[in-house]
Amino acid sequence: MNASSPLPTDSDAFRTAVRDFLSEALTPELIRAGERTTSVFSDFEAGRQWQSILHQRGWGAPDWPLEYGGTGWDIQQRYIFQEECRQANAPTPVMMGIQMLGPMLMHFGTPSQKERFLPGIISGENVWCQGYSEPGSGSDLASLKTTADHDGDDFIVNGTKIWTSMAHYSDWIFCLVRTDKAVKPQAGISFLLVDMATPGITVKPFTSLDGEIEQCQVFFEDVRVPADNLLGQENQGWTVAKSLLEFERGGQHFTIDLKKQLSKIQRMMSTETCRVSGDPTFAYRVAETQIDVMALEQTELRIKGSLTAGDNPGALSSLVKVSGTELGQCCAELLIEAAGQSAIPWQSEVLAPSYSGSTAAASESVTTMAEYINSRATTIYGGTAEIQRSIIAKHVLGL
Amino acid sequence: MNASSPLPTDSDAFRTAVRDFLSEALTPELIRAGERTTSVFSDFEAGRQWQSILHQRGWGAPDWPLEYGGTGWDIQQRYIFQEECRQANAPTPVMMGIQMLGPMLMHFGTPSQKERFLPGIISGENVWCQGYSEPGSGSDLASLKTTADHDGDDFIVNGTKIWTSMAHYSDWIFCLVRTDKAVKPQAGISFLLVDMATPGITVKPFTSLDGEIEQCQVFFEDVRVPADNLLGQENQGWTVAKSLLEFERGGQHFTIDLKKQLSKIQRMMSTETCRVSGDPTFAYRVAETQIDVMALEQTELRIKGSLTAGDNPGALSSLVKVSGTELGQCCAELLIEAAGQSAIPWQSEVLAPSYSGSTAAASESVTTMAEYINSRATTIYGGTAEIQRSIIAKHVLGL
Amino acid sequence: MTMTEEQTMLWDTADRYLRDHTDFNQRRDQIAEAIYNQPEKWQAFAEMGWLAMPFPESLDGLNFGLREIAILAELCGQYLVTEPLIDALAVASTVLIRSEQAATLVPGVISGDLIAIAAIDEPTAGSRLSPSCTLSQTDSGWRLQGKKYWISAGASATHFAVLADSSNGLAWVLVAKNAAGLSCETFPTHDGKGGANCHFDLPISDDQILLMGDAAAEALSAFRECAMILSSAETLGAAQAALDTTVDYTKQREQFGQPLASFQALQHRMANMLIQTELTRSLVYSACDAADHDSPDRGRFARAAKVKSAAVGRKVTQEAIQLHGGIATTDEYIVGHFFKRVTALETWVCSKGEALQEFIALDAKKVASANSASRH
Amino acid sequence: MTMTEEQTMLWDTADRYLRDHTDFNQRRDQIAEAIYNQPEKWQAFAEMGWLAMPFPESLDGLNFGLREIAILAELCGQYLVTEPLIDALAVASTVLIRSEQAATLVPGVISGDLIAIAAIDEPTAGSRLSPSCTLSQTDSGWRLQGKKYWISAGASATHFAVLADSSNGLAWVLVAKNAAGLSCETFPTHDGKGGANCHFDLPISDDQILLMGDAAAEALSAFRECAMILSSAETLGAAQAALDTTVDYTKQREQFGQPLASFQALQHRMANMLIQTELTRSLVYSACDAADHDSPDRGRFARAAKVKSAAVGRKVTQEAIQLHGGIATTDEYIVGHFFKRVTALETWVCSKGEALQEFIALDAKKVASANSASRH
Repeated sequence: MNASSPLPTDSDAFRTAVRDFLSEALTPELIRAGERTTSVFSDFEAGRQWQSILHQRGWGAPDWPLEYGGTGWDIQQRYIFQEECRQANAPTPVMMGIQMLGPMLMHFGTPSQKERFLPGIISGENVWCQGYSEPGSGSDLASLKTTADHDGDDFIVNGTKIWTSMAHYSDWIFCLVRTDKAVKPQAGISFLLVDMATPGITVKPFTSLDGEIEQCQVFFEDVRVPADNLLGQENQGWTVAKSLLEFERGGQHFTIDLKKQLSKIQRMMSTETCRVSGDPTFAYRVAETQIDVMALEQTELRIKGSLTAGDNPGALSSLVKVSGTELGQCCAELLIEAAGQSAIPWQSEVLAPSYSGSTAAASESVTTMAEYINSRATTIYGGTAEIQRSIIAKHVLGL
Repeated sequence: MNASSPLPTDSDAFRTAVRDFLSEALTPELIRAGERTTSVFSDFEAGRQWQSILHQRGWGAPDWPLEYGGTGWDIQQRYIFQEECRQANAPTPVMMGIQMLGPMLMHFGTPSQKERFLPGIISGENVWCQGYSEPGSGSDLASLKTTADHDGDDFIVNGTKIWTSMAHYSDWIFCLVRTDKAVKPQAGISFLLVDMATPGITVKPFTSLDGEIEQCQVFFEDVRVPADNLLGQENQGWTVAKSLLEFERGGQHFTIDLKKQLSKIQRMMSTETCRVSGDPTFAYRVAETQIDVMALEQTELRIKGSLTAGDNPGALSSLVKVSGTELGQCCAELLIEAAGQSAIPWQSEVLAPSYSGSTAAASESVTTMAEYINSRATTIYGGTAEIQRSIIAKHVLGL
Repeated sequence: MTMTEEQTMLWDTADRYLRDHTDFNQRRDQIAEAIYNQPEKWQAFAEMGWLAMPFPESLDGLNFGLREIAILAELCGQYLVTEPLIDALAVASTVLIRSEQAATLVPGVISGDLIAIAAIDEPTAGSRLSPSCTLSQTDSGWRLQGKKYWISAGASATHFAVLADSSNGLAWVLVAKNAAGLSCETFPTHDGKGGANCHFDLPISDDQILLMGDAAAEALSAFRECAMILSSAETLGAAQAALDTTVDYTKQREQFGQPLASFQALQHRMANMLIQTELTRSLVYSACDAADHDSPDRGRFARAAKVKSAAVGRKVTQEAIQLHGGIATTDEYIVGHFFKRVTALETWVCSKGEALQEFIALDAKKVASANSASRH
Repeated sequence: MTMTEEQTMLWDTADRYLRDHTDFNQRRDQIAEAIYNQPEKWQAFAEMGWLAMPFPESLDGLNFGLREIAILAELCGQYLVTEPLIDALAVASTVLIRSEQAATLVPGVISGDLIAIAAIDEPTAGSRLSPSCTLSQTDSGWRLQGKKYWISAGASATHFAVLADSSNGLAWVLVAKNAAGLSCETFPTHDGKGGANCHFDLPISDDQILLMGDAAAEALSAFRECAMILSSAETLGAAQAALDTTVDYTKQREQFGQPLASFQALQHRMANMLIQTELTRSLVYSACDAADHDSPDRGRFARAAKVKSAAVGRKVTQEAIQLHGGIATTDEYIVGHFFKRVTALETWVCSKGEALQEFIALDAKKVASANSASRH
């Protein structure tokens, strides 16, 4: 991993173009949806609307290849685009289809599967959720029990999936199911695409710790799925999913959000009413976090560099996910301390993009408590911090 | 563990008496030996001399019962005694005989063993070392391989012990040996007392990281040990040793030294030439460490309270050892930062109690680097921090 | 050094009552309906004498120390009590008790009818120690003007004890929640206590002025110390409960064919949680004792307990969530609620950062006085 | 974004040379004999061009950037080089090069004959930034008076570059180690570099005065930045080597019937060591690039690298010892020596605390200028 890491060189013209587009396209309500985002996802409807606007502009999936509707931007441009969207407080749509399923469809899908599913994903018309975890299978994913049995040209699916983000809004679910119980766990898993409208599917939403609903449990009772909806070979689902997990980990730019949070902390520190404004240790902790974020940013750039060079960034992705999420938690802690008592009100209604009234919490702290609470989940979902560390131990250190 | 913890109530008269004795008995050379102590042990000869002085005063082993030469002091008084000794910079003798072997001899020894060994221990005439660890058996002590085979009325010992502190100065060694290879590891171990002058024993001292010699490897080649020197029943050595480990952990007052280190740090912080004197974060880190030391001190008092009440403090001892050693490392870090560049000289000769010349290091930092280096060993010897945490997990949390 | 018999009895009784009268799902429902203080529970607290604990016998109190009140606070943490117990007792035992109106007010506190909650935080540039809320003399008498925000348990208050600035220095003013001229917005909070934001602009009669000047400042200092200790005790109870929940869960939950509790990395982390929780316990109890014995170190101990408990409460409840995994991120599972309560306690009345700064100041004083003593 | 071909070649050559010419036991013996700079090694460094790297071609230098010199520094950390490589290059490339005497002095540096080491620390109330050591004008010319202590690698110096205070502001003065009027005590150090304490009281000729006033201050600033980056790079190399050693050891060493490397708690700690080492690597290389490209952020990056590497170097080498156990506490085993070297690097020229304070100051400036820019 001895790669040198030049500093980012901004492409100013590109940035200006993006910025101009954003200032035209973003309505006040969309911006409020972006501002009042307390987790990975913004308000669902605002997110869907924004995805449709992006798609119309041709920017629906900048990471995709041109042939499937991508933008043809280089890595640097995609980074700038993401950065500008966050800076402008654009809402974040539900991205499982674009970020996760899309690349796998392109790689493993049949021509007709690609034709059938990719357009709906990029346009935002079809929202997808991910059905991996089960109540008994969290970190130990390979032990999953949901079955898909052959019945003529169909599969019959029975079982349940949990921690299925946004399932209650989703049109489709991509899931891992067991198609062979006789072989060892990973070898008997297949990858299925299932229409959420199929009879036999029920969705039970969970209220999260912050009071909002994002996670669901999905129940399958004799759900009939056409064999055409199998992605990849039967019993090869683990291979498909593994490449997805790799992609999920490699594709994240944590430092865009981290730098935004740090700016907010610095802004708050410099206001007179802030409880921590006179506390030198707070300033030092912010500085140490800043330095850690700089280190992560340079590491992201190193990885991007090796992607450009065609190398496999490998388990550096696990490193970025662990550091990125833990630094996010660190920023959330600094924010909650800066907000102090002013963050205690819990008013769900003010998170709606349509809400423009006053808030019981201080205006800069409306989302602080929910963000702090939700930050704890970031080291759990998408492969826990423990799993990431085990991956590093095994694949990088060879332990 | 819901015990209430009153603050210590000093017995002023007792303290004064101890203080008076110390100011009379401690020579400048003994005090220098105390001041220039960089690990658990002071200069060996100074320590032996001090033990002899204490013994003459009747204070050779305050923790022992009266009948064996103890002082009859209560726990509070023993704490004060220890505190005053440290404050006055009395040297620390080699204490394995008094702190570890003594109590076990009292508990498991035959009358003739007690009569034969205890007087030499308390007077400091016979210095003992501990032979537990072996090159292949560190944390996994029960896997030890040194054998003791019957030969008439004797045992013949073969094998090697490692990390044997002060073996090169010791007259005797108490060790764990394997007397039965057929049973499961812990069941075939016996506890032997061995005269270091016996033919077949060789001692190879190690230079420690700080350049001093304290640790040794001891080799046994057909070493003949009378069966009379067996402590406890044959093959019951593990039981004897276990109670020893318990005793070692329960008997420590870490906060006496920790408070002394903190005072030194605060003294250094308030001098103009100190690199960290103007750094508010350093002051905060010192304060947080102080608070942790207060918490540990109150925990030590809770344990002392439950000892007085006759309860078994159990695994709280592991807690104290983990916290005490890790806080000691924390203080050593603060000291090394306060000393800054002034601690880099490495002059072994200045550590001798007879040395009264100038030093290349700043006078207050002469021992700082060695103390910092040696602090790293405190979470390794006597049961690593990992072993202590596993004990807590198993015996307190029932995991 | 174990608990006294009286303390053990108090613990056992309170533990039994709270266990029998706590239902996690019911608690969630109540909070959803904005019920933060159940009248029958509060009445039971009164009947068991909990609301009488800090007061002298002359006022029909039980004359208990902080060590005993801290037992209740610890159990409040363990059982996630939303009733304003520590909130009301902290104010009553330090502010109301010092006022000339004590004989009139305390009986109401003991009976459960008077729930006075401290209103100290402000949205403007004033601080909790030097308020911008003013009590001023007008031609027609006193007038209280200003804002007090983010009052934890404010939704359960019958009255507010308002910290204001006056020409005589600090003042504590008692205002009924339904008083004309007080506009009070209540809101839910993530810890289930329910809060309030208040705008005051109303006339104040002499008997509403509890304390003024030095006496008010002294009461503020006592109130803060009491709040630091009680918040530490409640944090301790919540941390211990979060640890216990985690230990139970990891023993049952299997992954990779074995219980989570058998994974060494998790074992060591739970060992750390225990170590830190026990160290905190020692400091919290000692802080109570120091206050009850009026030790010269009482201020240092209160702040040490606050600093340590805030750090440990945060860390332990965060770890509890992490070691549980997904289930802990839902509102339907208890462990995250310990985390949310501990988070609220972190900033209640005095933050960890403030306590640490005050600890350093007190320590410098102590070192200075020790030095000057040794020079004589 | 991988290393350039030239950089890879440099790395490989240096790596091969150091591997072939490093023997851990020999190193210990030499240190015991107070040999910190082996003449034949130093000569080899010179012949390989390492001592010529930072200088312009006009002075027969190789005109390399910090990124290349950092490769050597990293390898010095990995191979525990005691020769004064980074010490000499840092001074020569920032102080000597700026002086009018550069053309005379640099050839000596390149040939290996002149080893000038910075003397900046003082035992008295002066600081490294505002010395109490004075260069004053007397009737008979200049005179240097004062003490410089704890000079790392001072034992290997042929000359000292002394930072002094003069009536014209700061001054850098070059003094031969054997000069009359310089009393120099050398001593061993735990990291094997060998140090010196110096008392100066001697006349100084004009050609010994390298820089004065603003130019001297500018050189000090450049020297410090260079030292921060090179100490970070060497720390990185030592941390990586300590990690590698630990991984190898835990794979071989068995306890409880299985390799240490199979214990999950230890695996996760080694994963943390890797994560932190890689994050540090990114910052160190970026700090080099920022300096080599004269980026406006170069000062911030240098301090960030110093802060991060000091924290990570300490933590990683401490963990390396802990995960080894007893064997790591002996001087006969290599891993503790990485720890000792990293400890010495922590305070060399600029401590972590100082770097952090300076980072905050630079950051405040950056925020202020960004704000003022956005107002226009």
